[in-house]
Amino acid sequence: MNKVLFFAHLRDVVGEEFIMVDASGKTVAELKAELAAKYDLPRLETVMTAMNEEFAPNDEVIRDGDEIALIPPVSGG
Amino acid sequence: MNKVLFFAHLRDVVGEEFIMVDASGKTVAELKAELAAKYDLPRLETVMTAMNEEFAPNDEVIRDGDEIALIPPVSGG
Amino acid sequence: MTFYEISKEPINIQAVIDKVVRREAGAITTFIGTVRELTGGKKTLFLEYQAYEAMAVKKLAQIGAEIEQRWSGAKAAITHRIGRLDITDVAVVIAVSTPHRADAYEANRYAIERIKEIVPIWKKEHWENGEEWVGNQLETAAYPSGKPEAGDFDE
Amino acid sequence: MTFYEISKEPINIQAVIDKVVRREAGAITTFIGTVRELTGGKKTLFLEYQAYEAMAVKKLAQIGAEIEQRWSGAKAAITHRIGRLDITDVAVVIAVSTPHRADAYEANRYAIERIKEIVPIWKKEHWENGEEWVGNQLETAAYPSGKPEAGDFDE
Repeated sequence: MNKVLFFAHLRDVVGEEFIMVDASGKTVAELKAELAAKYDLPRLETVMTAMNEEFAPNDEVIRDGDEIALIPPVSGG
Repeated sequence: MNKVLFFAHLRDVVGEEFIMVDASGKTVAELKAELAAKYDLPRLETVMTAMNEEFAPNDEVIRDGDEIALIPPVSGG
Repeated sequence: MTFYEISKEPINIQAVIDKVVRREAGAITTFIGTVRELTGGKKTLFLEYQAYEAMAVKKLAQIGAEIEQRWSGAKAAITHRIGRLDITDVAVVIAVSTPHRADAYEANRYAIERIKEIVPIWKKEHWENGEEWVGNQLETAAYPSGKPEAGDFDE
Repeated sequence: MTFYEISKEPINIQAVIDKVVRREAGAITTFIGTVRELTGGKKTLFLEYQAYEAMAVKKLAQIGAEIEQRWSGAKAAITHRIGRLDITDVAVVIAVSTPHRADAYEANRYAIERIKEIVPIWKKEHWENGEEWVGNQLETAAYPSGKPEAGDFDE
């Protein structure tokens, strides 16, 4: 299983801080597309992805246990 | 009379924080030349002058009561 | 000592500075980001900061490592606050010490620009008549690769 | 409030910062000058700072006024310590607040460079085997007009 974390406006849209899904074998891009369709997520082209607390490219393949986070444009500082 | 203040290495050379002189009617340059001769002051070409707590050019004429300070290259910060 | 922190409590500025004091340093710069009342003519009531905490701490540490590699003898410490912040509250403190002062300014500036690029922290503005996550505007730049790209520093 | 001070006591950094906190400011930078142990390979034991106090306060205030004129919405506060300072002691604290961060860095840098040009404060270095007023070297630039000239910022 994989924990998928949401932040900022994505958390507001999904209504959860995180969900558990089985995404092993999928690419980051495939998981994002599925989530976008399921939750009607806005503007995912601006959203980065982290895998195990490190930025991950769209073609990275997810393994069982990887923690995924959708990272909207950051605005700290 | 005029109070003339010394700082940094000039204070060490003169051995006083200040002296009282009558410099009225003299220019800053004339006073500096006199002090340089009297106290054997080193490298006065690098020393600025303040009159009443403001930088003053060498051709400024001193009036009675003006406070003069010799300002070696500053090194604050 | 923890040089890179996400804090739910008000930041002790002096404590962040103390982390970078060293005998070989002649200069310390700090950047203190405070909550500004007016942005683009709109009056902010308060801000809400959210972070992906574990990753944010790692990214702050990465920025510190980048600084120590780029500027010889530099040492950095960064604390970012999250939660609700009122006007004039301190959101972030960056302290950088270096042997010479020009580096202390440059390295510090680098840190805040990098924070705005790669550290997973988000800010929600609350106004009289609404609220919005900053960066959620339509004109936001896209990240086609899914990762942040090198870009010019902006205001 | 006194925004520009010469102090014989240790400087309270937070107190200097507090002077420039404002609702319209989003950024505060500070520069903290500390006594460095090694300069040009020589080991400093301690420093002694001397000031023409009345004039120094006026010149610090002039620098603040210059900053507030050059950078819109900027506010500055500067405290310089005098007397004997040991390694890592804080000699000067400059705090500048501005609405936007780029200005806060630039204006702060301007302040320290101007201090080194026009504020009548002198530093004496004490080593194991001697002491000397800094700036009393033979290679010191001359001031032919008797006043400081505009010059490039240096390290």
